[in-house]
Amino acid sequence: MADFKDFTKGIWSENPVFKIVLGMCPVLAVTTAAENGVGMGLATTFVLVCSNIVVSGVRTVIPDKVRLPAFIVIIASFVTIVDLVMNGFFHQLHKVLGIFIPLIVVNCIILGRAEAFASKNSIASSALDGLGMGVGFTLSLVVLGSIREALGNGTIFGVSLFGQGFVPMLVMILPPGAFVTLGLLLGVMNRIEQARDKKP
Amino acid sequence: MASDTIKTYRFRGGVHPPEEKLTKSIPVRTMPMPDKVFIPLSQHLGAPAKPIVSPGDRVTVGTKIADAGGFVSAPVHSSISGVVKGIVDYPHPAGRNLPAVEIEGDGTDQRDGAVKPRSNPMDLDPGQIKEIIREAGLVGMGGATFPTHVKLSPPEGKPIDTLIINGAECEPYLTADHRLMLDAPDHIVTGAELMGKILGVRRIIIAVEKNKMDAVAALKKAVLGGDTAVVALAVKYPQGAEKQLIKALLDRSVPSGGLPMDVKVVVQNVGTANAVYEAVAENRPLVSRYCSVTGPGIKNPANLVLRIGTPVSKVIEYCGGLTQDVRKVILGGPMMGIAVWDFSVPVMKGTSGILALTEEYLDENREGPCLRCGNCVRVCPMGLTPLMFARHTQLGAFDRAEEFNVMDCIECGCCAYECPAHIPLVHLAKYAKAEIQARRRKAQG
Amino acid sequence: MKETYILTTSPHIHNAESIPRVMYSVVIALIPAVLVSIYYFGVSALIIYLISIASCLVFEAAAQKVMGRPITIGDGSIMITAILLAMNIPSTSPWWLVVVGALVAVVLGKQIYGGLGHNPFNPVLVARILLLISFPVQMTAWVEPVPLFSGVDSVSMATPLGDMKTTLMLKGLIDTSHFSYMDTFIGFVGGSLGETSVLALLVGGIFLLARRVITWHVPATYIGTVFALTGVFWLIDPTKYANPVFHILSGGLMLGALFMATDMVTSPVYPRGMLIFGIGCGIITVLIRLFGGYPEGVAFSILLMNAATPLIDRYTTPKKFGSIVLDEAAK
Amino acid sequence: MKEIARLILVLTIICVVAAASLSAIYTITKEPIERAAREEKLSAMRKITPAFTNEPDVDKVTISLGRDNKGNEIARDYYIATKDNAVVGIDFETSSAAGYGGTIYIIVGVTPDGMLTGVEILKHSETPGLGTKVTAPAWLAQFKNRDLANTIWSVKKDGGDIDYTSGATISPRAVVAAVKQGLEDFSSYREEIMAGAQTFITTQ
Repeated sequence: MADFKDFTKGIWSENPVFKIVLGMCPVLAVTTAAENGVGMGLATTFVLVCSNIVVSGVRTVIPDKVRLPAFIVIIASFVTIVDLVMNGFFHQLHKVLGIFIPLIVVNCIILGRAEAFASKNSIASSALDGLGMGVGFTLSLVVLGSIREALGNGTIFGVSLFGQGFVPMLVMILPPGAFVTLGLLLGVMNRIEQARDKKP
Repeated sequence: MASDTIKTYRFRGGVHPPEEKLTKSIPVRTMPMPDKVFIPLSQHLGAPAKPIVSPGDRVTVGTKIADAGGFVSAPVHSSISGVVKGIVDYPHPAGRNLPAVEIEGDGTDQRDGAVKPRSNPMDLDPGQIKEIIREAGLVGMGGATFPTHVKLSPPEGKPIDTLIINGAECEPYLTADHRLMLDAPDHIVTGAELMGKILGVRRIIIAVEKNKMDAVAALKKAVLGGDTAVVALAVKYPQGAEKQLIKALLDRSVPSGGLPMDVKVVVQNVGTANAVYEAVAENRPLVSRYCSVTGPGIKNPANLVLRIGTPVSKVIEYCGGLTQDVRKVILGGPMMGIAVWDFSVPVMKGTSGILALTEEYLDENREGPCLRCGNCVRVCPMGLTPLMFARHTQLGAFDRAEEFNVMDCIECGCCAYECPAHIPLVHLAKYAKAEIQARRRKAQG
Repeated sequence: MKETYILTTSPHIHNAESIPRVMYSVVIALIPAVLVSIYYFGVSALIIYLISIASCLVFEAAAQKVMGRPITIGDGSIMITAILLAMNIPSTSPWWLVVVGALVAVVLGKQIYGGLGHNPFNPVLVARILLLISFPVQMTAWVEPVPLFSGVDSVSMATPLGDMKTTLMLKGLIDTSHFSYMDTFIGFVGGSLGETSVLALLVGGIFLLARRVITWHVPATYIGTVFALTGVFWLIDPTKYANPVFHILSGGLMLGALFMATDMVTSPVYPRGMLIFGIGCGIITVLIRLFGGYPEGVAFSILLMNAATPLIDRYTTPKKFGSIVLDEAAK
Repeated sequence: MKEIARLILVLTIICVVAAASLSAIYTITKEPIERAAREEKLSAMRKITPAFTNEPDVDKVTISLGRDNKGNEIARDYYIATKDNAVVGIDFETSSAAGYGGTIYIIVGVTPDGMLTGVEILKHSETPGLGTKVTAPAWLAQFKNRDLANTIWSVKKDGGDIDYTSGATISPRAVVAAVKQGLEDFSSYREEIMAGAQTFITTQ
């Protein structure tokens, strides 16, 4: 049965970015600003929830041998839908996220959850799992994007943080900054886990 | 062949530690007979000797008290006259207790009645000489303690064309070989010729480092002719290591994993040559040896003739004891010797020196991270990469350490001597070698 | 007599070398260049050195504390990092630029990987590149050197390499006629603090060679390759490519070749590997200088070759004794 | 055989369902997408042109600027902005491949006399924070009221009139060169363009 844990695990204990380390392509590429992280995260969440629901719904009728092609068709359809809808109704955001929207198709998180969770669990659980994973993914992107935007551009969600004297550290919004920030966040995350494991 | 026509070559690597030959001008004294000796049954590479005496047996100097425990083994003789007290587990330089024959001296220094000098040793045939050497319990006296007769028995199809007598004494501090070469050059030359006869070689090279030109002169005087040459070598550690010595004298490289006989050479220490003379000409088994008792921590450094089995504590006592700040006592030289903490360990056939080092020589707790400076690679006479096998050994990856040829390491200590990070490279090499050998044995079942 | 005796394996003696001795040798070797830079760039240079040293020490100690390692700020390695970092930035740098650089060098460049001996990249160059990308304006705000106490205000000025690149871009030709070889040799030229005086750097480099802290392999092949390659291009078209002497004297080549490409931790261990490393650095430097977007390529080239170091080491491991038998006995 | 048939059937159904839903979504979003794209361009035009009342992206004059080195015709659309039966401005797109991160696409607005009314960057891949300074409204504003005659068309570092942010010279150079080229093209074909523009006034 659906369990609240299916939702919460995606946020910390099985966080798709910092724990499972999946979908690194969008994580590294789009997090130049917090806003981009929100957009990419929500788009991914939408696809995740939808594909999880559908995959879970059809899991009993799909033969094992065509499992993967079937999942990919389902996922690709939802991604295309997101692409079209975003392009039509959120044009500015679509311009920024550009190439990464179609790339959600190959984001391993989506296929990973379809394969590892939705194809084995009930529709309700799968929906919660997709939502949890999506939220975890979104939060990770926002954290990463906020740090990079703050240091690299002096703003968060476009709001200036430090005033005139601040000289932004450009490298943070360039590709190397993505790797460095992700690495440091992973280190911090592991450190917290270690400290936690020691306590009890 | 005149000695100065021999060309010498360079071997790769090596270091120049300070020579510190404190005792080089001190003539040898004979230490008075100790009242008790503990003669270990394992004083050589190979199988331990088997005791052939029982408690209460009377022995004289030179009485055989244990017989060879196999082909690669050597008999052991009593170094004093007295009564066998028993076969006891006794501290051994290897770091644990091992069987030793305890003999209580009677103070008479009585010699074995059967021991009579031979008038014409060179007339014996090679087989006889080799048998005498075996019976006399001779082992390599440079420190490696490989049974001499085994080294003098190359297998069929391994012809030998050169015998090298090693008087390099490249270890800092040690002067026992130096004094021996000054005291008994003619014995060394005769001993070398006897061994040459066994091996059927015409060419004999006696090699001495250039810092002992007086010994070179003495040896040259003693050489009467024939194809025996005395060569002065550059001063560089480890000039006296077999493979490096062969490279320096003959420009031949002993193949990896091979022995000197693979390049038609046998190497023997000057002390061994002297012992061969004593065994064959004077019919005296190996019961005593030259030994340097030296180092900043010894009150009265000296070169001594010591009886095998004398506890080191007695020797130190005889030399005035240790100074206040001694922190390390070593059997052998500072580069390859073994540190001991229990001074009751006995002097053995391979004990070329007793060295006491003080506080300032300590190298404790200074280990740092490897800087990859490459000094260890530069000085390694075996062309190895100590930093690599050390790293893999630290990580427990012994198969990787083996790929970096740790098994070729001769443990000369050059790398650890030079390492600015003070990484115990030799220790790690020894550890890896032991571990790899244990695994090989396991794999063989 | 002490009750305890030490039982360690042989060897029982050690030469006088130690990590601090090696490190402080490098520090001593850097002193001439430091003095020259203070003379030409004045008090602001001195302040940059002091900020750099202070912040590097603080970050090193803090990082080691946080990561639970022994604090080893006394071993001298951090002093090298601090001085070289200051040498790699212009004299006009604001204080925060130095602090950010120190943070990057010490934490991102060194401690993250496990501290001294474990960093794959030269920490100072990691910092230099990160600063250059992040703060291109501040990192290229070079001023004309003004000898100390001369009372003249310094004016901004491009480096010889930057000047050449701009001229080439605008006019399609280069112009090195106003370039004084002697000025560059002694350090009377625009540039980062420590890279300008070829003479002072050479003095330090020779000291390190004599002390056997570095070997000739990397500097000789590096500078030699730059000389040869730029020479070839110069012979092809002297109106577009500057002559090799200009290339050797200008930019950070001397500083890089003598003090940063020779960093033992991040360069190959074996002599054959060092030769490859030096040649690689030289080729990349020339390519960037002549065809790249940046006027100078020393830092990039050394970092790129740092990345190749493990591979170079693997293929240049020396042959062990007895593995090649080439002598009469074997025949 | 039976199994294969089942596999084919399942996949077919999934694909059909997917295709059907996609075409439905496509139909729904087609119009908003087009509107958004057009709106984007129009909003740029509004920024760089005096107020107009027509639809300049419809009222356009296409001029052939010759052939490129592959022999293909280069055509450029000149969008005519009108108000009260008068041409208030002409917009056109231009580009420079000399940007630091690739081609910079620019839209330029001029008066019928060839004086700049504004410049906007449409698309670029310059270094964020450095080359991207060329998209800053303050920087772009300096182009207003310049023409070929009253301005030396290069950045100040190269002896021209155009300010630039110190540290970044490549992107401003590219923009300046593209704008200058656009102005030159406009002045060469001005007669033709203005002739075409008249048609939009008279037809209204």
